[in-house]
Amino acid sequence: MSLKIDDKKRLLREMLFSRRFEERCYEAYVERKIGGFLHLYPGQEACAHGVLEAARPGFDYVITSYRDHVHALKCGADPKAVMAELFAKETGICKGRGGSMHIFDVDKHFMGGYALVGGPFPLAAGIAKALQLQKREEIAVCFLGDAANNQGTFHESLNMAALWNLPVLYVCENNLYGIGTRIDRSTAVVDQYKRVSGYGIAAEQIDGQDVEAVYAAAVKAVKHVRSGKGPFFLELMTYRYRGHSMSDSNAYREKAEERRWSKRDPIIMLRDRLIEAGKLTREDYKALDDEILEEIENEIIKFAEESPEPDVAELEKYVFAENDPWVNGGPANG
Amino acid sequence: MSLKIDDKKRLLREMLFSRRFEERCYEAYVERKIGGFLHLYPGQEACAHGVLEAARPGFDYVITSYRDHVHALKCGADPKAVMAELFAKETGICKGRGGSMHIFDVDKHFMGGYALVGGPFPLAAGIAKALQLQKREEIAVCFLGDAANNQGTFHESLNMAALWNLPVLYVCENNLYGIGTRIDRSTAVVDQYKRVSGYGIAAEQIDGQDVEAVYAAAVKAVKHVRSGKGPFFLELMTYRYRGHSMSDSNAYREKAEERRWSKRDPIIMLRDRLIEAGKLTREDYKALDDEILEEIENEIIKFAEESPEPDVAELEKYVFAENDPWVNGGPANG
Amino acid sequence: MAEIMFWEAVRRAHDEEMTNDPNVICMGEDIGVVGGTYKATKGLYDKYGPERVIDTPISENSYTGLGIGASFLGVRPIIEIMSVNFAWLALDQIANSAAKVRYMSGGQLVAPVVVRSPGGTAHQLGAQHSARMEKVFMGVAGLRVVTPSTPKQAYGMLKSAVRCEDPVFINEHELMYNMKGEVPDEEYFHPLEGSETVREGRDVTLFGYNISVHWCLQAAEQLSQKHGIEAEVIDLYSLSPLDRQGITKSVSKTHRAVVVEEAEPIVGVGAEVMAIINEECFFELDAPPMRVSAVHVPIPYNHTMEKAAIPNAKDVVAAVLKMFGK
Amino acid sequence: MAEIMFWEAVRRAHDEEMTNDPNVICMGEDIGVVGGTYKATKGLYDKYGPERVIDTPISENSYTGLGIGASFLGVRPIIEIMSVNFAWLALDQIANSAAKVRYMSGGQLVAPVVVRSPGGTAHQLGAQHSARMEKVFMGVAGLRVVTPSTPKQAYGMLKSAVRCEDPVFINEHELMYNMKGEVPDEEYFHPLEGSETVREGRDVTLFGYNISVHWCLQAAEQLSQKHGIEAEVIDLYSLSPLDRQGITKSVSKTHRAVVVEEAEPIVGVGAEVMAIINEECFFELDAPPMRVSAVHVPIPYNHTMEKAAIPNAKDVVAAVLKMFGK
Ligand SMILES: Cc1ncc(C[n+]2csc(CCOP(=O)(O)OP(=O)(O)O)c2C)c(N)n1
Ligand SMILES: Cc1ncc(C[n+]2csc(CCOP(=O)(O)OP(=O)(O)O)c2C)c(N)n1
Ligand SMILES: [Mg+2]
Ligand SMILES: [Mg+2]
Repeated sequence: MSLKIDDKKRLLREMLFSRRFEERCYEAYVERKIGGFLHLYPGQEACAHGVLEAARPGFDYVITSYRDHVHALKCGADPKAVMAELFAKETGICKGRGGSMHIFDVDKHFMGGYALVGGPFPLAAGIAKALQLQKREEIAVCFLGDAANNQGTFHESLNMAALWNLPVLYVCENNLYGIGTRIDRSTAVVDQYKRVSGYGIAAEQIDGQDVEAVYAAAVKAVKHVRSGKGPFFLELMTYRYRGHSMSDSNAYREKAEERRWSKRDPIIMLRDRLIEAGKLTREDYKALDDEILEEIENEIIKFAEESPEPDVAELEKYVFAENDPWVNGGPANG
Repeated sequence: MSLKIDDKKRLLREMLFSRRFEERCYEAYVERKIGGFLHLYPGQEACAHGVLEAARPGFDYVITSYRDHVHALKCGADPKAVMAELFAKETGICKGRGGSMHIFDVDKHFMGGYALVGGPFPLAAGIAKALQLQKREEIAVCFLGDAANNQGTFHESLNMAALWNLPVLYVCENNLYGIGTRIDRSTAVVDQYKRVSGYGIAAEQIDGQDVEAVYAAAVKAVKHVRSGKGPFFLELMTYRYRGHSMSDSNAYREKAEERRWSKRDPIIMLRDRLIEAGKLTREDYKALDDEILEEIENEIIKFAEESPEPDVAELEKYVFAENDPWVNGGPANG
Repeated sequence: MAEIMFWEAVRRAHDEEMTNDPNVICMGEDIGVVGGTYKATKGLYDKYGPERVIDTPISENSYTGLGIGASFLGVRPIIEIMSVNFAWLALDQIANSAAKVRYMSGGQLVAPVVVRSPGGTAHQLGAQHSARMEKVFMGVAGLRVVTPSTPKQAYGMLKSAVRCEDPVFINEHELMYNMKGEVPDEEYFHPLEGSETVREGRDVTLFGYNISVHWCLQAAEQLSQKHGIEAEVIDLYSLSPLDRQGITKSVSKTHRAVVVEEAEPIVGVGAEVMAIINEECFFELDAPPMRVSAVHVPIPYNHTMEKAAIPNAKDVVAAVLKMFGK
Repeated sequence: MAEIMFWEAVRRAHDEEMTNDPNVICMGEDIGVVGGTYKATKGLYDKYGPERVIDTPISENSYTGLGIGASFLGVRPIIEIMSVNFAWLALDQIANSAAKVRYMSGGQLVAPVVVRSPGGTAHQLGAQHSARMEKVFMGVAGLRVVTPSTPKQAYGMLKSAVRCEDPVFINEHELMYNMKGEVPDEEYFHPLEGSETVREGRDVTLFGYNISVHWCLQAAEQLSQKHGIEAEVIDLYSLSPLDRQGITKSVSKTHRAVVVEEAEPIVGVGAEVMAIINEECFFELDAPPMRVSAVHVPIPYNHTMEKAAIPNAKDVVAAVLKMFGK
């Protein structure tokens, strides 16, 4: 299964948009418009985009970690609402309560970003359990990092997913590091796709910088899962360009390694292929980029900046359901 | 490496002693001399005995679950003190504080029985870490059940053990059930030795009813671990004759399965081999059994019965160290 | 109104809710084929099948997390954790996922999951199987904590908890599953907030919950018969939120309070109730409020010591007499 | 006596104890090559090597358990849990293994392990990264819980904790690592029990611990200057066991008490201190004791709301003024 030219062009735009969105977040953080922890995605764009291009964003259920903006956007979350969330505004996608690590768009079936490493493994299996029970066509897609695989929940959840044949696609974005710890310093078996043989789960390792390769592998993986064959584990070899979060200087990585990876930029690779194929010019690309930058600045940032903060009087809202009759013994008693 | 005749005879005696000890516990429980949860070992004797025959009991460090009496005895724990513990007496090996699930004999390097399934996996790795750091010759041996392997600590601990090349032998006593749940109903990959390939740990699956086979495999495994080659995982296929604990009726198991396994009794198998080889007569065996039964009754049970209970005034002893100077800022301040 | 056992009441609630709503499932270790360690799910496996009555691997954190994830899509899981001691392993998913997801998603996502588990000291189960953990759950914002003291409550609370949109932890007790009590024949939903006055009195209020309600009632009986002291007994069946109003009302009437808990005192229910009394009705007090709690030790195996570690009705009587200077 | 930062004090304690005893090791996520998220182990990896300064996988329960197991053989692990929020995952090993092993082995086996972790609400880290968990640890019998409020305490407590035979949990705070304070040049061991009067006063006692000690001190300053109220400030650096005597002594002197905690009130330090006051010196009170605590919500990301959720010095002043009817 390969992508049509129009799809490739759209993908290029989406990936570039993701890149510029994240870079603008970086600036906004430096300007102190964004607080808390901020984990950016540049370098890894082909992962979320390639996989979800093969799944059905907005239909299939997606869940991930704190590095979650781009996954949310790909599912269809409004970038204005995501940026407003980062700016802690009431118009934010989580009304300013969540922040960067906790983007949710339940309407778009983006089931959230979670800050506890390993937390989404069982949640994804649970979503898949619900889909199976309700005999639905959707699947669950769980994106997590390589270092997360050392958490006990990986083992426990993948065992259950396999045992019960749950429709869940686990995507490991292997960027070789968990914060400052290189994978071979935390993990006995570094090829993550090999680790799932202990659960009898089908698995594959793919170049995570080549969005077309990711897409092709994901098409197969999604088909496997959707057709009732049980879970699939996709390992994508990738790299994050920036530090783990804004407070990380990346000092533990060798510059040569960084340079090597920067030569395999997922956006540039796709762009150059389109140019080589005569489907895009450098000028087209420049225009696209300008258009994106303008949209981000004039629409998205502006919206986020101008939106109001939440009302402090509502501090205790959203802790519990409001007026749930069952709290008082049912509607008959309420 | 095979066992000498004298060793086989000693092993026979030890296994038979374990069997009778456990059966007597059963009776004492029915008589309400023993309380709490009681998990018995009959059927699995070749596991603890075979493995620890190959290791150095009292020297190597052993840790296990709640099904722990026999492991303690094999390490050299005084059966009188173990029985007194079950009788909740001050002369008990843990002064009546521990009970059946928590037998400890630290002098004999038996580091305890633990009631949380999966709890000993990291503790064993930690003991091994200490041995490695202190450049000692001892190894750690961790006995756990098959169902325990679904706990996250299995995954987390085996990864660390492999990553740091720790001297620990993990022994999985695969009796096919976790309480009433048959292994294929809880575990996607039922051959447990296959699951550790995700950590790059050497592993083997062995008939756990044949003590000589267990011994032979354990000799190799112990050698591997002691020689600095890192952890080893030994899976022993075995069966428990009784229910999971005293409150379990075993209703979930098929009688045919039980019968099949009873034909491969580890004690009878060893006995018959010795008889066939002309090294033992049926009369010898009968005499041995009588001697054991008498020892258990007249020495062990008697001791346990006649021992005093702990003094209730000491309820708060053993919570913290007594007179630890560092609590007050060091000996200079104390 | 039939007299049934506590476990039967829990089982009946499961059964009715599963019949009522195909999205209700139950899961836990040995709850299916075996029917549950305390029989709370007996027969349901045969009736509803393995897709809805799920024997889980021994993976507390993840099967709890799995239930939570399923609840995001409208499934209503009733998760049994065989013993509250094993809940230490599942706290991450309960506290970090279930309890926080509504808040951090700005109200978009809810986790209507029920976690049931027996806590408490039973018969000589030893240090690792005797925890009382209600205080740990109570500290978690976004989680409801209830604890039934009777089969009727056990039945009605589980039914309400299954339907409630919030995550609910139900703290049961190993020693209570065979307790008998009347349960309405018709369907009944018990409130998840509030408290219940189970005995009226004018001289002192005894606050209990779960098993300690029974100690309070026994003590009240003795106090009345032997000492002429009329104790009011309040059942704090909702531990989070606690019924500040109910607590205040009773203390304002009796002017004396003793909180009785099976758990160790440190940062426990007793402390919290005393704090509430201090905050709400300090000047109503005729005597310092007291708490009757466990000794702060890991629970010993020896039966005599175990009993000494845990309070009982006698200790309640003694505390009240002391309060009255008798 | 040099002024150093909190993280430097913690680092120095590590360094000295590792030099002093080859059995002292430290472990945690990113504590080695990176030197620790808050620099508490900076430079130690190069100095002591990977065998003793161990970067762990993200496996909180098991690396904590591994440290506990090593401590059985005389190793003295200092385990850093990067954020107390991740300690939810490690509670099983801390509560079930470390805290209980001495008791259930009848005194044979001890787990002299130190677990350090920053708890508390920092700057907009959101619901899953803002927990205050001291109350959870305090509830566990067999575990010591201390919490330093100054670099000196951080230094001296870690040193005592490493040498103490009991498992110790040290509750630090993300916002305090860059706080400066004097630390003795010579070696110093801080007690693991007791409390410290950090300001003398006669009118009211403010109880704080960790970061809230500083709010108490600021409040005391304002109360003195603007309102003529002389507050005594007690630093409850030992949370388990709490210093009943110290609490009683001060309240018996000032006759008024306010407990200040960053955490939510429910079953927390404030409740426990109030309970102790009720039990020990109720009749000394001139006014109901109060607590100043967080709002019982998951912590929101928005900065204004976050601040509203957490108390500060102003809230302490307001509480005291209310107590005095001003
Ligand atoms: C339970 C838990 N432990 C530790 C952390 C701290 N932490 C946040 S991200 C991270 C590294 C995760 O690495 P990986 O899974 O590879 O994802 P990546 O950040 O590379 O995308 C760590 C240790 C956490 N958030 N949660
Ligand atoms: C953390 C935890 N979860 C659940 C239990 C209850 N439990 C005790 S033993 C057991 C089954 C263990 O099976 P396995 O590991 O195969 O050991 P076996 O009993 O067969 O020797 C279970 C579920 C427990 N003690 N601890
Ligand atoms: Mg990574
Ligand atoms: Mg088993």
